[in-house]
Amino acid sequence: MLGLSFVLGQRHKERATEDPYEGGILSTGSARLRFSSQFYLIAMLFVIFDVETIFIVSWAIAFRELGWYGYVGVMIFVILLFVVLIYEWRNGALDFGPDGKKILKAYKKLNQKKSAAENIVSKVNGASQPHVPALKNKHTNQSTTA
Amino acid sequence: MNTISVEAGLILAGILFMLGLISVMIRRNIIFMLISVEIMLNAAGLAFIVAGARWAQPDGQVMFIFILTMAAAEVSVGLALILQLYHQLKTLDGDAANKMKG
Amino acid sequence: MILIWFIIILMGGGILAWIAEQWQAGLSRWVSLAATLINFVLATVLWIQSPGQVTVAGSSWISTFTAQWIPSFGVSFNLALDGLSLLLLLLTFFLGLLAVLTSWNEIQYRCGFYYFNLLWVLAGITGVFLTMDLFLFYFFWEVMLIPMYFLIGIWGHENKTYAAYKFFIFTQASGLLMLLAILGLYFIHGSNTGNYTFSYFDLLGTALTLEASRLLMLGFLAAFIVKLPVVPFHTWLPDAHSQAPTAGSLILAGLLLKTGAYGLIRFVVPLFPHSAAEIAPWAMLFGVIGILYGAVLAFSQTDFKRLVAYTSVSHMGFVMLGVFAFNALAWQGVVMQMITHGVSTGALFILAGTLYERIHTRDILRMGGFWAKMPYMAVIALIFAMASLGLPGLGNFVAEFLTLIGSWHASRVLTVLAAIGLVGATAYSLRIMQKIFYGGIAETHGLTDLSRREKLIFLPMVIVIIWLGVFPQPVIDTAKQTLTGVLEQAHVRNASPPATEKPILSAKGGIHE
Amino acid sequence: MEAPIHPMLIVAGVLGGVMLVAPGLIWLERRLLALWQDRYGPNRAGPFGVLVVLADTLKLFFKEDWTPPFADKKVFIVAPAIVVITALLGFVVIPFAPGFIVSDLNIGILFFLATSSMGAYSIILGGWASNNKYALLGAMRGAAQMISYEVFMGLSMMGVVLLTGSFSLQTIVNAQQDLWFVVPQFVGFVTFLIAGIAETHRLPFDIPESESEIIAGFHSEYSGMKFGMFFVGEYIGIILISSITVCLYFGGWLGPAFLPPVVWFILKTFVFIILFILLRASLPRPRYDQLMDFGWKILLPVTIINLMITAAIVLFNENSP
Amino acid sequence: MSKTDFLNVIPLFMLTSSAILIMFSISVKRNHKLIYIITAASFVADFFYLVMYHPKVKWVIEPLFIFDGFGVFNMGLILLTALAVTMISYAYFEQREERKEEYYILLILATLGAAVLVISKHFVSLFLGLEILSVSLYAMIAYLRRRERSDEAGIKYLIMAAFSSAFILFGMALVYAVTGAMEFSGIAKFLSTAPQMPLLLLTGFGMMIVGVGFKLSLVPFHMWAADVYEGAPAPVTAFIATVSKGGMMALLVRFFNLVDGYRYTSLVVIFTVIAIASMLVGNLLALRQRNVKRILAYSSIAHIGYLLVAFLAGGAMGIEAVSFYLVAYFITTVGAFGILATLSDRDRDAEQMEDYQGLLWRRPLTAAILSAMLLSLAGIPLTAGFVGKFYLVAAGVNNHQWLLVSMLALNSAIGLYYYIRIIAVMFERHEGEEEPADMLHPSVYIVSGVTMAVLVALLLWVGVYPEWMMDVIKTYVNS
Repeated sequence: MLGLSFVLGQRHKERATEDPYEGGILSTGSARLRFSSQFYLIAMLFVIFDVETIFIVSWAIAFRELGWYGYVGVMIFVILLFVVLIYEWRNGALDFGPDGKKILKAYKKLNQKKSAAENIVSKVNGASQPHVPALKNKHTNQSTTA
Repeated sequence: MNTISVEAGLILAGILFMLGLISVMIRRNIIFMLISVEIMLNAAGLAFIVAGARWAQPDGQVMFIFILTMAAAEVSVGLALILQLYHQLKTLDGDAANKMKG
Repeated sequence: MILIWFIIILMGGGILAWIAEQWQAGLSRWVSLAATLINFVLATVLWIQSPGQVTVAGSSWISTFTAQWIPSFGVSFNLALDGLSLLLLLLTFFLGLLAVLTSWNEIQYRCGFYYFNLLWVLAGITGVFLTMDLFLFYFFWEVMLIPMYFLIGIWGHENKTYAAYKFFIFTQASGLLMLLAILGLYFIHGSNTGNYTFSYFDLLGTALTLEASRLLMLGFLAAFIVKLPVVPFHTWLPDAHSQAPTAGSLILAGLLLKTGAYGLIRFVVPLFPHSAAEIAPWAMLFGVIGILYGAVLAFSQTDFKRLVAYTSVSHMGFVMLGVFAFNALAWQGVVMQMITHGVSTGALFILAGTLYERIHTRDILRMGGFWAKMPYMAVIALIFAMASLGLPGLGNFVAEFLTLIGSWHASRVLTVLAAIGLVGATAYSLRIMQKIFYGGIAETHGLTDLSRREKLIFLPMVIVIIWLGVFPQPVIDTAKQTLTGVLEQAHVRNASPPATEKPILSAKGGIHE
Repeated sequence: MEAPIHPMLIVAGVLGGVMLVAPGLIWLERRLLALWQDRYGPNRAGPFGVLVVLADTLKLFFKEDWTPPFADKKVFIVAPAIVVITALLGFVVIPFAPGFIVSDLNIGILFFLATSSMGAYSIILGGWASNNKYALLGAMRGAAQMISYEVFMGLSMMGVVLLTGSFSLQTIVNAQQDLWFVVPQFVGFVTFLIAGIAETHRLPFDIPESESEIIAGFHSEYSGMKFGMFFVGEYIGIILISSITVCLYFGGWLGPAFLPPVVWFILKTFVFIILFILLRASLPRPRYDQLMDFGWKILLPVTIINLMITAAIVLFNENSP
Repeated sequence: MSKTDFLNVIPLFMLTSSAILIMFSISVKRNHKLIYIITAASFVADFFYLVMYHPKVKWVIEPLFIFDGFGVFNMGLILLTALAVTMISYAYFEQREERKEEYYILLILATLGAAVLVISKHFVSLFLGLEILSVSLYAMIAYLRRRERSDEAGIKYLIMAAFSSAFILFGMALVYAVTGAMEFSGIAKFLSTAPQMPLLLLTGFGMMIVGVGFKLSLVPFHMWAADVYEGAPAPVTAFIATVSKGGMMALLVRFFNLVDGYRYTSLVVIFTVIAIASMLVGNLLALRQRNVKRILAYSSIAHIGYLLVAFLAGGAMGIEAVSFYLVAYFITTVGAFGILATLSDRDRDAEQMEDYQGLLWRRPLTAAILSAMLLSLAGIPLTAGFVGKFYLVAAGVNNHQWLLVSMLALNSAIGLYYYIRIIAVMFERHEGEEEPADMLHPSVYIVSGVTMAVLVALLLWVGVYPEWMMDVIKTYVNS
């Protein structure tokens, strides 16, 4: 209670020097932008694991009374947690940020296909354009890492 | 601290529950509907704790932890679904999700 | 044992016919012909052998068959044959045979499945006529519906889907009421005696309070009068009959309607004699209304099959009238009516079918003067039209006459009114002849007279209808035992007052207590 | 146990102490950073530049209190308050000395966890309300980081709870008479410290506000005292984490009797505060995804394994003698 | 935990561990066929264990579970149904999602939830079972990510199910607050000593009924059913219609019988009204649908209404009737949706009436099976549905519930119309192109085909010779 009133008082001081029309950093455009769904995933992970800690916490406080019986139970629970963790790991839920190697691999695959197709086309046309794929390559690499 | 009477606790839980109920009914944004449902669940959890306190048993709290877990799982799935739906509909308006009728 | 074979042959024949069509087109016809023929022969043999037994006093049952089915419900596979059933079975197989023959060329589409349905309808009807277990009765009652539904719904005429629905829902809904009534009877009997059974013989003696008896009887009655049909519940019939393929109409008119009449005689009266007697005047009234209404509407139809359908309504009015007149004479008339109507109306439907095959219309306004082109057909049509109007010397006359004599004892006014119906019958029968075979020649393109197969169909029908008109005694004798037995029983039980002291459905508990 | 001091006094003492120490830390940090980086740091105002803090504070107070017109005003104002309030609330359960505690809750650790996770709100609300792309990005990162490390933080503390069987910090400190828990719970200590740094989003884990990537992250739009609140809040957070660490693993106020318990406590805490500053001075900032990977793939399993092994040992010791 | 305890819960463990095994195997490598086999094998093994180990012994694990005949019977039923659903899922998912493996985890977990539900005797286990079931179902319903309707259905089901869970929970809390017991037997004990039902307790029961009504999609809590049925993938729809509802129904029967709710007129009246409304509304709404899935949805509302008739009859006969009807209904529903699933293609399920036009001539066997299923739903003799309905009516008549029974009869008549309509569409003459080539190798469909054949054989067997099934039910349920 005291802490709260103390902080409230401080906020009152802030308002003493209010002056709305000046200064600051100019913001450009709307900031209501869409961000990676990866953040949602983290939120879900947190929700799941944080709730699971509740169980561990409630076990921790009474684990002496529960003894080995409870230990085995929690062990099973923890093993389940690990299974889930491994599962998520393998499924890429824990890959935060882009994985350069994967993108490169996928891109190469794509490129091979494309170049193969282009080779056919060029053979048909009787003219080869070897530099074009390389240029494209550079360009897209930039865009994926950016 | 004074002990709170069972009736008061239940009434509080009931009010929370009703609030959740009403807002599920009137909200159109799916996320808000989800939140309202969570409120209802938590109201039920509160009622359990009050009931457990009345009988001086830990059962109520145990139940509350389970409810919490379940609510968490529900939110996770719910968020994922909402995200998917948003990708397809580009809106969170519950009324937009009306492809099925009859 | 022979009884179960009747059913097995038909059902097995149906399946075989379906399969046979996969091997070779057209084979299914022969299979089903064989199946119906075997049954017909078997039934005839049984009939020829049986008169001696029938006249023996005591048991009226010629043959029985019992097997366990669902013992925990008290359901058994219980078949029994008496004179009444035997007659109806003969009719069934006779018409079944003809149905197969009439379909010979008419049905070109999915023959295998068609004959499967046809034979299963027959099997269902056979089962209905034979079974002495109420559960089994309901079971067969349903079995005959579904294939009939398909017959109408797939091979019918332009408005078939609607007609098929209507037929199915009317009969099914009323059937469910009967199921409820059966169950009610079952539980009341069970709680009274501790013996939970669906056996007809056991249930016959159930002591019922007046109210319960009324309610339960209404349940049974609902199913039967819809099937029969009695006037307010007849609306499915004109649609179903006119939209069904020829064989379908034949079976509908010739056989399905009879199951309703059979049910009245076999179940309603014996099980609830008191309530049946109570309701008799009303039932007779409705019968008469049916006679008149059917006749009037038949007269005003332009669709040939629809016309014949309404004549069925009219004829079945006589059945209703006769059954509730409660005397042996009327009942004999009813049995005769069932058989002669089956033959005569069946023949008219087949006629309609053969005409439709030739000129692709059923509208009698577009017909006329066909006598010149098709003398054979015209003669046959004349015979059955006369039969339909009740010309003496043909089967229907005997039937209607007996019925009217019988009902005279019960109600004179109604009998007179019913007799007026006969005048109506004359009018519409002559109208058939007038419009189709006399008068100005209409659209004669492609008219040919009856083929050999068609003659083969009509010939036995003509023989039968004349035979029934001239010498109906064997038929009457066959059923006599059963009918008098039922009536006596009913009178005996009516004499003793119903068990009023027991409150309705008082018995608590069920099977497990 | 000493004679109980009036709770209000304790509250006042803690609040005053913390609020005084926090700005002091700013100065301390600057000086120390300068020391380690071979430069002067603040040295003009007052002796060793001590008064620079005062000057800074005055400047913040007198600076224009600017609320961006495009921002969500209410939230924008509330956000910085939250960070200070929650951080201060954390001190409620810290025992500075026997009896010198605002409230000896029996769920002290849980209370601490609860308040510290509330801190995530200030970041996310602040970042959201600023309506600025960088701020939003920073907020999202900050929130992700904080909630992720929240999980491990709670789990790593459970080792201590297993050893003592209590959530009360006072009980925990008392249980360390013989042996500081840093010895049996070294893994727990390390993971807790890492999680703690991440919780306060200090360098090297200052992803939410990394200047070089997203200007200043979630508080890009803040200025004046509102910025000051964030700033101060961060330092209060450092003190809080340090004191909790001390309580959990380094015996709290316990120490040879030649100094009063409070002094021991403050000394130990300062060691950790200096450690924080040292870390800032010496470590580079990891990439965001590296940070998250580290948390989920290494810290989480390690904390859980630590927990299970601890429990097994405790149970074994209980049952065997 | 004693050895017997352990032996008894092995079926639950087996399900759990197979779910974990699948997760592992996905982590190693995604292999649809392997995972499918694991799933099917675990269901089969579980079922056989259940049959072998639980002849008729009753075993109680305090305070959560009770392994009595009724529970074991329902569990076995659920396992077999889940097996059938698995069987029809393979072909269905093989042609659709790129990530189809997780579906089986969810399927197993949902089955686990239902299995827990039917053996629970405590609010906690009830709640856990219910939620495991529901949460798995959310994801299963929305499993086809490409389909908007699937997501929509998932969201709707989620909101509705959470909503109903909240009701159930609040109701439970109130019951707990009044009685001080979360065990069914404890509540029953309280009720048997209490002179009359306290208002708060009645409120609690009322809220639980609301929740249960949602889960069972009873009128007036049925709004979600049609949309969810339509949006969910066909096998999942089959699962919702059978396992999910069946589990809840079994629980309802157990709870109501234990606390002897029949004593309270208010409760009985509430259920009677609900039953009648469900029958009527379900059937009437089904009449105007053009979408087969929606028709089946509304029909399932009506069917649960029918079930309530026997449920209200109570007593041994009522329970037997409910069990029998569940068996018949499960067979039929899984069969119908199985056909629907086999007919569906990559982009959409075969749910419009037009998809069935002339089916009999295109695929006679498929059409014949579907007809059999529909006839069974309509309660036509020779099928399991008939005997089931007969049993229901018998139970109702036995208990003199004439109103309910006559409503049942009336509604069966209404129901006929729409079942027959689907059949009629199948029998329509089909002109136009022949069946398009299947996208997958025909061998994929073998399993589905065999399952369908088995189901239809069961349907007929139970329909023609119900004695065996009745014996089984009696030995289990009355033990």
